[in-house]
Amino acid sequence: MPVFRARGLGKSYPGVRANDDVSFHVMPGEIHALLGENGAGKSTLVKMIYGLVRPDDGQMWLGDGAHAPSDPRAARAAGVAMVFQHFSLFDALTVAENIALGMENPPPRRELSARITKVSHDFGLPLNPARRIVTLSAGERQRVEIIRCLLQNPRLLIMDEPTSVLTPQEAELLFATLRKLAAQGTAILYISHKLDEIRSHCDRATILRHGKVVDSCDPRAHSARDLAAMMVGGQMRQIDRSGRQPGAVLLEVRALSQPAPNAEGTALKDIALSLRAGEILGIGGVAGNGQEELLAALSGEVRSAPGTVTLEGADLSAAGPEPRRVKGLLSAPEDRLGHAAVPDFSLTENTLLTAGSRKSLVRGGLIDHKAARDYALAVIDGFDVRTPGPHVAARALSGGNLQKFVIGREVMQNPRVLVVNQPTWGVDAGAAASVRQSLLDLARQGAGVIVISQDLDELLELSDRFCALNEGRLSPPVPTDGLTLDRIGLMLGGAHGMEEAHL
Amino acid sequence: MITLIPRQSASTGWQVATPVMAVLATMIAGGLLFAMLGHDPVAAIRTIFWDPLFGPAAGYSRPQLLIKAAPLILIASGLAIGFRAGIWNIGAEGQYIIGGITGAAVALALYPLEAWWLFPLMVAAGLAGGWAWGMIPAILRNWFGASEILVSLMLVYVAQRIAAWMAFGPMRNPQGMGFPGSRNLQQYPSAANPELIAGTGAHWGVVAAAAAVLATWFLMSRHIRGFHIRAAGTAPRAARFAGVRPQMLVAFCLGLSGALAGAAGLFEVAGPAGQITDKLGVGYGFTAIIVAFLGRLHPVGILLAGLLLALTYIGGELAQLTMSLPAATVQVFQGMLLFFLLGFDVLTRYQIRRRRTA
Amino acid sequence: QDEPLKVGFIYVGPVGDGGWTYQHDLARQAVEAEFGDRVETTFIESVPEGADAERALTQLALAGNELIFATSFGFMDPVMNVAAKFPDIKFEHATGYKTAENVATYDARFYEGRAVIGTIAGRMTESNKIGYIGSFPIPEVIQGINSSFIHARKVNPDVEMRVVWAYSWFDPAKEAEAASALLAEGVDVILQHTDSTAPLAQAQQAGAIGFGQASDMAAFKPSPRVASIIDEWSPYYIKRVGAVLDGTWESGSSWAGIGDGEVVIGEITDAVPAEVKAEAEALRDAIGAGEYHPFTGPLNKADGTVWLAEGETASDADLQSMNFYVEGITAQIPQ
Amino acid sequence: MIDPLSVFLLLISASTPILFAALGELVVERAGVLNLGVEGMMITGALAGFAAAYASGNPFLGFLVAAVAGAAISLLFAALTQLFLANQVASGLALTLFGLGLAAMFGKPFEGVKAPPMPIGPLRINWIVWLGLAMVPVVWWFLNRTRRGLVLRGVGENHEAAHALGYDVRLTRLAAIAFGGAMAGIGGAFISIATVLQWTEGMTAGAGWIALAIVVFSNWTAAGVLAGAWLFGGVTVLQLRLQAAGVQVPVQLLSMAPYLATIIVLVAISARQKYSRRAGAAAPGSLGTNFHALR
Ligand SMILES: Nc1ncnc2c1ncn2[C@@H]1O[C@H](COP(=O)(O)OP(=O)(O)OP(=O)(O)O)[C@@H](O)[C@H]1O
Ligand SMILES: Nc1ncnc2c1ncn2[C@@H]1O[C@H](COP(=O)(O)OP(=O)(O)OP(=O)(O)O)[C@@H](O)[C@H]1O
Ligand SMILES: [Mg+2]
Ligand SMILES: [Mg+2]
Repeated sequence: MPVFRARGLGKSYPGVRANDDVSFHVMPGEIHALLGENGAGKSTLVKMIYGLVRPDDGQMWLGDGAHAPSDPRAARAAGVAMVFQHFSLFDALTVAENIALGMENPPPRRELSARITKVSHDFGLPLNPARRIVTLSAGERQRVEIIRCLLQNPRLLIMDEPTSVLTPQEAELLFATLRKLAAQGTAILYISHKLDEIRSHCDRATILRHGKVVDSCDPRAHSARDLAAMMVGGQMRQIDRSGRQPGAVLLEVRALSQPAPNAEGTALKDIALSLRAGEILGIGGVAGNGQEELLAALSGEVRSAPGTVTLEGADLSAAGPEPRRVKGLLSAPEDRLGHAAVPDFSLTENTLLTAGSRKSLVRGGLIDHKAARDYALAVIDGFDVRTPGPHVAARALSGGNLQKFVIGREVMQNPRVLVVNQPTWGVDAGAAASVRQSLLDLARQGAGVIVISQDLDELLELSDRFCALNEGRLSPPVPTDGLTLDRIGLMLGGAHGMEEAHL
Repeated sequence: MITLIPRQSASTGWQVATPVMAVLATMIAGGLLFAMLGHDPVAAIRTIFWDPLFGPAAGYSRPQLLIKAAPLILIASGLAIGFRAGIWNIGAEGQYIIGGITGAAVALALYPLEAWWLFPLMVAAGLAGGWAWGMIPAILRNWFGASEILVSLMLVYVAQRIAAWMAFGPMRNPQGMGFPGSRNLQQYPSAANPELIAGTGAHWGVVAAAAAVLATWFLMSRHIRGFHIRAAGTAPRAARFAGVRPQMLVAFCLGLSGALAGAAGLFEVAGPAGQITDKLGVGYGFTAIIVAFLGRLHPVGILLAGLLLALTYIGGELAQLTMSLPAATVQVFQGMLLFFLLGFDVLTRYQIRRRRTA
Repeated sequence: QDEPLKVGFIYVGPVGDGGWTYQHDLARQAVEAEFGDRVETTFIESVPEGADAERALTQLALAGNELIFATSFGFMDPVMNVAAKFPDIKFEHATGYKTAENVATYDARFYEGRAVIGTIAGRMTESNKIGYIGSFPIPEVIQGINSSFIHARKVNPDVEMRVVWAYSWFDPAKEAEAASALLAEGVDVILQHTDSTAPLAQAQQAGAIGFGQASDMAAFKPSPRVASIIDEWSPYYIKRVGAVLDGTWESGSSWAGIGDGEVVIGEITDAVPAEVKAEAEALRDAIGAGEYHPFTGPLNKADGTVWLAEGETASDADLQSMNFYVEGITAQIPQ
Repeated sequence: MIDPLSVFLLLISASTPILFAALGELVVERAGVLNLGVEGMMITGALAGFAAAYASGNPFLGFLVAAVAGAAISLLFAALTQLFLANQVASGLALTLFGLGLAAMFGKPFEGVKAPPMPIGPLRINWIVWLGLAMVPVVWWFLNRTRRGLVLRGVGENHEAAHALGYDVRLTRLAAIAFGGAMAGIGGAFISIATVLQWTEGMTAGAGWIALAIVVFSNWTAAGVLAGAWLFGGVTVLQLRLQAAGVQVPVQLLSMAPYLATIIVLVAISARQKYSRRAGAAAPGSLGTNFHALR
């Protein structure tokens, strides 16, 4: 008798069929994975179960009864709890207040605090109910979300990418918790892109592609590569790594230390690296270990002590982004909408964000709109950006296409050094392959490239040398030739006490 | 039920259509209000919106539109730049007052010296005074993170009291029989800001307002700094990535809008108002905020909105004169105009769809 | 039949201010009542002093008004400017000091009325402390403070005067605070030269008394408002409109008082003992008849220097630039 | 010399209008909405309350009507910002303008008449003053000790998260805005019914703007609002009190003092938040931003 069943669920957004005829079920005590590419419709599906989105068609059942929650509170009352993909916490409120907000009938304050303390200790996730969320680390915040669910004794617990922000130790702890819960009969619906994690911990997997269920399997019986193939629905394209010659040193970073920019940020500690012409340096590590801060220090958004960043002998530590670009140090941040591009601006205008001086789109402060449009067209052509034209607002592009535009905008400026963070994050396989190829081509032409990524496969595929970033410290580089994924994992573990590196 | 769906990019058609719709809706709603108060709605609307332009005394009131609109446009041009960048200077009234005081101070200190350079020097002093008053919230925001909205607003009250103090104390006209108020600068040729061509209403402030419209249009649509300002308003991180320093931007926007407001104050004190009194601030700084929004923060829009609001002021006076409508009419009108524009604005950013009831 | 004479008014406040502008508008209505069809009046209210005043005046001129009353001191320069452009139109400017061929000025001797209510105040106070809420430290207001103090002292040598400046002609909340500050200081009679009823409301709650200012403020009768000093512009307005109708209008400066009915003492209520009332009315009549001048020597300035010798009366020029307190007021005039 | 108790008694009355308005705005801002229309709502309350008190002869009924009228006009702002997603700064300014004009227009028939006297409460202090003081702990209790208060703070702190947890952001904000309007209405009516006893145009004379400043000054706490209102009222009252006592004070400079004091405290609070990590977050996280959910 399944805890939860769905039949024929469908949901459309303007221009997208996010879910189409989705049917599946979850048994009691089962940890059930939902797999799929970005945009496959996983979050939409679970939001319908949680009452946040109303399905256009189809039915759901929870236990014996029909399940059609009008809002999340109704879903909670019916026994569904959910941890969101993006934190849904209230920074200025305390742990106890956050938890009370996630419960239908919270007990009185004192009793709630006592229960939080008790339950969090029982599950090995200790929390102080009086702390404010701002003061917590990412892992601790995740605990708050989880305890919030656990206190409701849910029949069905939904977790949307809960481990993306966790350290491996924290992730292990989470799985131990989920096991305990499953043993008590709770059904768990688990979304993650980390295939190894799913293979070792989940009992079943339902695979979505373009909003439809394409397969259902026992993840333990398949390799990560098989699972990926099922998600993508085909084989990955072959990457050409040939023809690169390491040349002279272009970029030198020495003794770079920066305080954390805010309560959630990470401090950079004594970073050193050097990058040669024609070389790709990969930097791996779990999100939130200083990746954004490192990119900001290299792009010039954050300035550093004299002598810490030099490009071809010129000290750029005190220079802002624009002078660095003039010298040839370019970058592409991870967050496409709002950081690498202005969502409300057209693609033409978005070229002005970084290409003004190198492409002579701006001369003496004056904007040459025609040149900007031509450059936008060139990027659209050169990188196969699928869009009606350069007048379209950046936010109207799909994730993959905008990413191609952003990378293309930098690559076509012929940088001396390009620093990219998460170049293929949220990008489907085809687009990811073309982005990676463009980085390899750039290196072949003699530029230096730094790729910051959480995707070890990507790093192995692209980089000549590899470093790990952990809590703001960068390990010494290791050549990637002949390295296997396992060896890198061990190397990282040895260097930084990580038990496991993941895909 | 209806539901709003965000547009992929703001609709240009609606951007032009909504202000027109707002004006029409204001006329209709205003007409109903007048009918309620027992006036002839058609006549009232005609008096307010038509007569100042084409009525019997239009020869006089048309130039007056310029005089009334000039400070509004000058101030709003500066404010709009800050608003575009997400920097909320709502204390332009204070900057206007201080600019008037510093500008007039130069003239009063040098009285009765006659020299061609006196007026330019006053303009510089007016700009500087407004700039300095605008820099106070800028510095407090940059150094301490204090909200520029409230600091600039509080400084309006301080400026008003400084104006009263000046009018009763240091700047009081020694030949004024003990009455408050400075010398009248209109009667001090080197310091006066008179009509440049008789019968046009155009004084240096009008020239400056026209220049400000052109300059801000150029800045916002042709210059990279304007691009950075717009970027900072909608995506601050992207602007920083492009090389914008947020603190510099705060200082630039508050300083610039302060300077323009200060200049407006000086032109007014040296021209139409003539003297420093405790009632130096007559609300141009606040009305300019409405002008900026009504003009969609666009220089050309601001030009039209400034003229439109000037029209409601002058038309309102005419309506008092010929129809005995109360003075509050103008306020109600301006409030309604803004309400309707803000309400209709939803059409430029969202598509309206009928929702199937679930 | 003749076209009616068009008469225009510009007001600095709203006609609903219940004070200064309200009284001018009552006088405008009195003009209409007096001349009926022979005149037609219009007004523009809430005109800020400065540039807007000049435009409003011009609008009135262009609209065919042949006589225009500008009812605030701040309209002085705009009136002069507009009058120069319209030599055929006659202008009347209240409380100013600049005249021209077609510009006359007019004002009222409020200090005469203040002498009367000062007398009542001096008699009525039990704490011997009188409070005075001043608007701005300008000659007109200082005349009023001195006049009321002199006459309060005259009937009650122990009287002290406490002055609070509100720096506003009309700010109810501020005036209320000023009144309560005075009341807390032990004052039991409040005089005001600001236009709202807030001080009366405060006086009522504290069991003190006060006086109507500008308008009668009859709503607060019989107490706390025991009398009032009313700006009564209708005699002057009727006279001047009549002069234009007759063709006898001439420029000039009018400064009339109780005798001409421009300053009126509103009904003295029964809250005031009959003998005090009689004394006040006698003073009023003496001033009205020109038998007595409120500023009659011997009077010293606050710094002890002699101002008026025994029997000497103050000149109008002296009064119009008065910037000192008389002896006995211990405070200083803020500069 | 001036006895402090009398100054204190003066200032609690003097600060009552801004205390009401600021407490209301506090709740509005805690829900994540910045309503700059306080002045417009206060003047509406001043007129409506006065009219009702005058017509009925019952001042308390006046306050009730003022609350309803303040709430009613605030719904214009609510409709613009919550339904049509209009800019909050502009909508608030429009509300102020509109309220001032409308009140002036409809107030004509009530000029020159007097409101019924307010019964005096304990310690010779007006009942409404006591009510205002009582509202401080009530608002504190509501915000910090009730479920609805918690939801309201959640909505103001992070509207996306509140929506994801199933709370109705729009409804919560509508309610908060209406409450803010009602409180501002009462504050305005205090001026017309309890302080001046008459209706005159523009009688709130900028009190609404002060109330807005006090909310920031308070660091978004009810106790802070009380402190701010008292400080503001206190500086004003003390200045007048010193004058009344015949002490020579630089009136012009002192009249700026409340505004300068507000700026200084604002800076001190902001600086503490900026430079000290442990200090609590200042403004509600979603303050001034509109929320739009697709379902
Ligand atoms: N509110 C929305 N409005 C319009 N389109 C939406 C909305 N939410 C989701 N979509 C679209 O629906 C599709 C499915 O999105 P969904 O968030 O469910 O994907 P997902 O599988 O969770 O992806 P990810 O792995 O990135 O979390 C995508 O094309 C997405 O762009
Ligand atoms: N939040 C949203 N609001 C409105 N439209 C959206 C939203 N998210 C996505 N879309 C639209 O949905 C479509 C699909 O977006 P999505 O990012 O899922 O693309 P995708 O299928 O993953 O493509 P790609 O492979 O290029 O990433 C796009 O056209 C986009 O405009
Ligand atoms: Mg998702
Ligand atoms: Mg995608």
